[in-house]
Amino acid sequence: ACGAQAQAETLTVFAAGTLGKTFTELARSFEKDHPGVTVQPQFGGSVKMVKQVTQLHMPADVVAVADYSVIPKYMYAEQGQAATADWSIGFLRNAITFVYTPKSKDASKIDASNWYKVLSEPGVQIGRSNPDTDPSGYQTLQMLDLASGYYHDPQLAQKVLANAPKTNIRDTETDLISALQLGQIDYLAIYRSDALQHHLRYIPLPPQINLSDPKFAASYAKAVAHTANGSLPGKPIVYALTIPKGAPHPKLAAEFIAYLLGPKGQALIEKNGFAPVHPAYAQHADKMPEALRKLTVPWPGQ
Amino acid sequence: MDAASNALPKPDVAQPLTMGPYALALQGLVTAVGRYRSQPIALRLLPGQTLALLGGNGAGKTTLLDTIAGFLRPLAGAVWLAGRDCTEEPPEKRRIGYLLQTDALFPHRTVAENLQFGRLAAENLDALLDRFDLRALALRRPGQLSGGERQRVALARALAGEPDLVLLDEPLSAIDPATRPALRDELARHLRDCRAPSIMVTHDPADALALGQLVGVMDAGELLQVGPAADVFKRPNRLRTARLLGVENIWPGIVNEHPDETLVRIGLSPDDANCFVDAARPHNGMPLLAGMRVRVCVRAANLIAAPCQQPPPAGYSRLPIRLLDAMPLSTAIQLRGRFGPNLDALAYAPPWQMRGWTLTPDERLALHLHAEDVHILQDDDAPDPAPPQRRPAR
Amino acid sequence: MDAASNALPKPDVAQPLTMGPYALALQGLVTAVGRYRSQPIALRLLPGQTLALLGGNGAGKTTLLDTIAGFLRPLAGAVWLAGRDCTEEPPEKRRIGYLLQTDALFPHRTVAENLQFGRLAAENLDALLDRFDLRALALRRPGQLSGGERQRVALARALAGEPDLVLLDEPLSAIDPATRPALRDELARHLRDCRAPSIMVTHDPADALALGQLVGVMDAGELLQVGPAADVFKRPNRLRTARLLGVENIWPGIVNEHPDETLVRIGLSPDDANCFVDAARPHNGMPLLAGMRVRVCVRAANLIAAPCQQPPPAGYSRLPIRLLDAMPLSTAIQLRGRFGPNLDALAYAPPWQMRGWTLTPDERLALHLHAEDVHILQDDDAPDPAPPQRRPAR
Amino acid sequence: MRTQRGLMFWVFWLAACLVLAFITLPLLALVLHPSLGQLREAAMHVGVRDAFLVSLEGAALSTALSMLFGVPLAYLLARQQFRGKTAIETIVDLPLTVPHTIAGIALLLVFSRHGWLGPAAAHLGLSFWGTFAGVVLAMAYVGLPYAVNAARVGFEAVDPRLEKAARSLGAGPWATFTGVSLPLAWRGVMTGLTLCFARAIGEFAAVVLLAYYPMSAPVKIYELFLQAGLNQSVAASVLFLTIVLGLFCALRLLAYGRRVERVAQA
Amino acid sequence: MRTQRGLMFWVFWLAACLVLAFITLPLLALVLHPSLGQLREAAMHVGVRDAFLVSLEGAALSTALSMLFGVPLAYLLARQQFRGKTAIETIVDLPLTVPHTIAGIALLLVFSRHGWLGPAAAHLGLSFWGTFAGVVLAMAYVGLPYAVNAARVGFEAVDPRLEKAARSLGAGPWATFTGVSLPLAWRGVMTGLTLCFARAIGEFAAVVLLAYYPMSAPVKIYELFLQAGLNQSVAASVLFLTIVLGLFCALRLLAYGRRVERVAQA
Ligand SMILES: Nc1ncnc2c1ncn2[C@@H]1O[C@H](COP(=O)(O)OP(=O)(O)OP(=O)(O)O)[C@@H](O)[C@H]1O
Ligand SMILES: Nc1ncnc2c1ncn2[C@@H]1O[C@H](COP(=O)(O)OP(=O)(O)OP(=O)(O)O)[C@@H](O)[C@H]1O
Ligand SMILES: [Mg+2]
Ligand SMILES: [Mg+2]
Repeated sequence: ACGAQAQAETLTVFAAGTLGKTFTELARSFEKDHPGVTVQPQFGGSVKMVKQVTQLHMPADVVAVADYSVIPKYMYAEQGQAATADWSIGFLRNAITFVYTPKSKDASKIDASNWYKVLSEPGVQIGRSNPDTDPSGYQTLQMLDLASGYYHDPQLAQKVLANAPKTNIRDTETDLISALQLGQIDYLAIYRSDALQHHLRYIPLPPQINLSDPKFAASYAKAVAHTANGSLPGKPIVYALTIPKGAPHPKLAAEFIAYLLGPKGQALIEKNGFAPVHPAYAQHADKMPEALRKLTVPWPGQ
Repeated sequence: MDAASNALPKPDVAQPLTMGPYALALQGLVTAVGRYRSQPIALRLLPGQTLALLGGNGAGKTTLLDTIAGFLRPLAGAVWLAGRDCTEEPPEKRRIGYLLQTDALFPHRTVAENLQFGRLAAENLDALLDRFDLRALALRRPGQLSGGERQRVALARALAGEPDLVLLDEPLSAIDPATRPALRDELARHLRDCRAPSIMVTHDPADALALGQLVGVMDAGELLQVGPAADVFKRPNRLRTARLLGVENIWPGIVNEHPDETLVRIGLSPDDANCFVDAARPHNGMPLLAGMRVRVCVRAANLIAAPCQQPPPAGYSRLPIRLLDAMPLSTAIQLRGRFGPNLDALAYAPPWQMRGWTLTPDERLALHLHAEDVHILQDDDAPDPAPPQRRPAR
Repeated sequence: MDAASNALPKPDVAQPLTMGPYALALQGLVTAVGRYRSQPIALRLLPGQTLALLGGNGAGKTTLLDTIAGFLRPLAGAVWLAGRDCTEEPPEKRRIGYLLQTDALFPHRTVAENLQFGRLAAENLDALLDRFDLRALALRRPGQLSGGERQRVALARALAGEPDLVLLDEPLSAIDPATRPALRDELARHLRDCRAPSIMVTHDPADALALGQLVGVMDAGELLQVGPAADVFKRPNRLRTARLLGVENIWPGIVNEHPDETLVRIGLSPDDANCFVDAARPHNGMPLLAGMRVRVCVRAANLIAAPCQQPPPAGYSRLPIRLLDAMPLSTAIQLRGRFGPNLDALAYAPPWQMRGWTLTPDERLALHLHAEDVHILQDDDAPDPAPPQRRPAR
Repeated sequence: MRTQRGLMFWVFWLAACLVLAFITLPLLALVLHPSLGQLREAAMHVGVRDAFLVSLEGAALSTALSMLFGVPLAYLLARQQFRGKTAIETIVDLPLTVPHTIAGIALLLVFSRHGWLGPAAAHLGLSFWGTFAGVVLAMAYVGLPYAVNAARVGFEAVDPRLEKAARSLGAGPWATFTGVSLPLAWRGVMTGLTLCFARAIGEFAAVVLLAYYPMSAPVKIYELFLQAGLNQSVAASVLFLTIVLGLFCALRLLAYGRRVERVAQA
Repeated sequence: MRTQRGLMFWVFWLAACLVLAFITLPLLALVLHPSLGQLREAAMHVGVRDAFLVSLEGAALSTALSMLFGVPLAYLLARQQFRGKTAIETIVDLPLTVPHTIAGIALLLVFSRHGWLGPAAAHLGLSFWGTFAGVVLAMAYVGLPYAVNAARVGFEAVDPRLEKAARSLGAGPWATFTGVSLPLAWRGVMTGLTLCFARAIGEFAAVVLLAYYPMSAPVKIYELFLQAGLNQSVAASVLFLTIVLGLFCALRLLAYGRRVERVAQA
């Protein structure tokens, strides 16, 4: 937190839409502790934010995405394309769930035990995001695949998805919150953090299926989502971030990440409904800045 | 042989309306558009009769035609057409042939298609084209016609299909003088052949006289006078009418003495005994008492230029003038002279009369004037009205 | 007293140009707009001279003025103004007062502001307002003026600021007949007072005669004739000119015999020995040989109606006619008669001449015609040209 | 008028060229970006072709509907004088001002399942959520102001005297409208149609809120960007632009081909 | 003209009312959605106010620039006849057709750090990435066609004879333009300005790609939606709409207040 205070600097953070509230609050708090620094977080779908860096060459200091596999997939070096990042940090966990409102069909009788029956009933409208482009989209598919096994109902995923036709798909699940609140859809597959931040009711799904716990990584991996990008095996939902290679302020970016991984950041993460990853997981720790390396542990299982 | 010989006695506009033999009757019609309001207008036309309507810009002529045609709702009064009250009928029910102030040909249709529009679709196109001599133009668009040709087509459209009434709004304006006489003759022929009555608006007194059996004069929303053409031109009933009819000489005068039973003498200058005119009596029922202030209206064409010494023939008064200038016009030579205290006289002399008579400025001449050609009006109007402001600010 | 007394001898349009005393000179000017192309036009005007330009719709008059004013680039030729060649000058450098075909007052500016625009800003506004009698209107917008008032303002704007040339495009059209004479007089006064030469386009031969010392006649892009007003009206050089000048009677004829050295006799009907007119010689240098086919042009005003038996005075020919109709116009009585095989004659008789003379249709009359008033043209034009198609299809 | 090659002329042309460069350069960059192979690939992509079809059909239908209902309003605004006219004019312009996402939300408020009109529409078997009908609805909403305004200008330019002439020739109001007013306002109506079509076919935000599927072209192009990358999506949009431009030119020809004066001539 | 209350009149009014209802209902639903408390809250939010300011300033500046450069082009299109005019007209209409995200990408291709003109602009100290300049650039791009087209209609309605009169009275081309053409085309120019402003202030997709920061109102409304949910974002947009509508009415008054004829009268 020194050196950078001498002159005004602007830190650009690209983050997944679900991190909107958390990172905005974090930014304000970071600015308070670092006078002269302005943090400008920009939010959008995870893949969109990454592609803005890799393909539109927008300058960004920190990129934070809702699925840790997005960074290796799009940002690490790949068939001739130059790498835009070569390390990442998994810094928080989230869980997939369904949100609903009191107006939703059968909202009064749904609970953690019968949810898949309610969601399978004809006439229920379920919203989800595009599995071809959005992490929460394929994570929903993986979760339903896991649930089929967990509840011993091989038809479960199929029946629930029958209520989530293409018409109810959007780029990101947050686009559907307005549709849910206006009663167009009854249930929406979304992250638990969003449910808490938007004050929506949600179904507490068991950790065996909600992709929240790295403990179950092995069983998660058995679930498959079939997308236009191939079949994706399930992974725990771990948000990851990195500093792109062309970042204008790599030093300040590292400070920001350290701040996020520090006590103030962790408090904010918990307050907004996420589960912290403490200490954070590191991928290619050797390539990351010194200051961050000591805050992380190697990624379990990698 | 009087051009107005087949004209009606002047319709008494006040008496209650009975349709009688009339093909068009307007009963106390009050027209209005924007902030303009007309006086109540009464008018009756026999089948085949043509009324030429004269009047200044903004007098309300187009508004009157629009009201008769059903485009404007009258504030009061009724329009009777071919025996029925059609005040409430929409325009397309009225069977009126209307030539608008511009020719209003449909630019996207050929001449033939223009002539087959609406109720004319039932007409025999060939017959129409022949009747109006338009066969050569049938396939052209209005944009490909000359002004005169356009006007001919518009005329054909207004007269075709045996309408119950023909309305023509300035059919000859915007036509150049080379085309104009032929078109006027053609129009006269068609109006003669037409069974329906017609109203023709014009700014040109010559057109009015040539084409109208009746002449009406409008000003500022008021139908000042209607009557047989020659009557109206000879005896305008008001000073405004006289001005609109283009009377060239309007002098102030005082009724002097009575030379005899059939004549009345009007002094044009109080102190000059030489400066008077005699007018025929009786005079439109006007009581001409000695000392009364009047206006004397004389057309320039009725003033005969004569050498100063030559005595006037019997029945003629003599006005001694000092010549201001002489100007050859195409139909006559225009002489302008001054007499009495400060009065100007305008006279038209036929060119052959002036042959071999060299006029010099300030030369003394006499103008001879027959008592029948003197028209006396009451001096009721404002002495010299400033041109009224006609277009209200928008 | 000839209205054209201060007119020039007709400029020889072919001879090479020297500016000399002329204030305006056009040298072989070829104007063009759209698909229209004029013939080369040559013209010279002395300071203070007014040229009245007559011509049919689409003749190219406005195009000519636009080219002189610098809005159109001529295809060839030069415009000399006040001693300098200004063919390449932009309009704002030319110091031309231009009254456009519409009045073109700036609708967003008051009358006073209209009169202070551009180079007029340097003028004394008060003097201007007084000179054109516009003080009462100074603060009004053009939308609040009557047509006549608007035209007065436009005239003031064109004449103010001592321009080197005044161009007036139909300054009196669209003015109603009640306002027109006054405005014409005013215009005449201002043109007289004006040091600059002026060109005035008009459709009305009366305006041309009243206002122009010189008269020019244009048709279909060609300046057919330019000359002193009376000359042009008396001796149009072509049939098209005669038609555009409103010559009422144009008869085909054959040069017959030569009664004497000063007269030539033209037969109007080959077999009727009674049907001829005598014309004065020499005749514009035209070789009038026996047997030649010619056209005889006679103005209606020059035909004197006479009883059938009355012998013509010396120097007059006599045309026996059968009366078709008689119609009172405002300035004369129009007589239409037929003679010979199938020729129509139109004559204007002063109303006082017809007094007490009752005419009946088919009555036999004679028309007397002075040899000086007969104008003979070569029969070179097409016999009866259809009105040319003036506006090309767009 | 004489072409005055004065200083102003050049200054104006300079400004004009700057504007044209500003408009053209980004599009040129766009067009030059993809390789021919990528263009071919995009053209062969079934999803892309389907999306184009949805966009073209949706825009055509929404434009047709906008014209059907908007032209009468345009005619009334051009011809009738009444109180509250300015209010109506402002209302017509409203969709121009609303940010597009907000327009989408507003449409949802009214046309969603539980919205003001949603249930009634559902009774008629009409749903606007994730359907072609939804695409059309959103497109019509953003395109209507253009349709109304341009058609209105067209009608205002038709000389009322021509309508009078038609009426007095015995044509009723309806025959006059179809036989005279509409053909003469053709250019304005077609301009309105073109603008409405252009606006409808380019709309993303309002459409995506109601209907992500069936995918219209802008949605597909965006999805391609996320899924396959910039090159593919730019290739698709260049393709799309080309098609739309072709249509645009065709519409322009239709609009301006029939150059007839709309004013009675003196 | 006589107000003919025929069948057609009623059918037309019916269609017109449907259109008006279609436009108004969603906006009404939007306005009625938030509570007064939410509106107050949105109004007090500093970020919201800042974003409104950015939007208003950005739209004002981009509109001013569009007019500055677009009006000369409009005047040339209205007055000059030249070959390739139709091509230029089509070019001007292009930004209408391009999907907005694509427009943003196209602008990036040219004006980003590594784009065609980005480095040159950077030399001049101008950057369009995440700056107010970027907001203005994107707004100008989408708003220009409106500015040019409406202003052009305005100039076309000015009688060229009035310009001739001014020239022959000694006013040069420049004085004629500012003293006659421009005041008389006022209404068209102001309409162009209004439309351009409206379009600019509502733009999201193109703006957000160039400049997420400084946040303009549509971006802020989006962000509010992400962070605080539908209610706050709708409240903010209702507030925004109200302000824009006020401005819109003011512009309309300016445009139509000065009703002067633009044609020389006979
Ligand atoms: N549509 C309109 N709205 C408002 N006022 C109008 C309208 N049309 C005409 N007027 C006004 O009504 C009055 C009568 O106009 P009208 O057209 O009947 O005159 P006119 O006698 O035909 O004149 P002109 O000889 O110029 O054709 C004028 O004062 C005119 O300004
Ligand atoms: N802007 C233009 N574009 C193309 N053709 C034109 C244009 N202006 C005039 N013309 C054509 O040029 C010819 C001459 O037109 P001009 O206006 O000079 O005639 P004019 O003698 O003034 O006629 P009018 O008496 O009707 O005013 C006509 O054939 C006309 O159609
Ligand atoms: Mg009229
Ligand atoms: Mg002209």
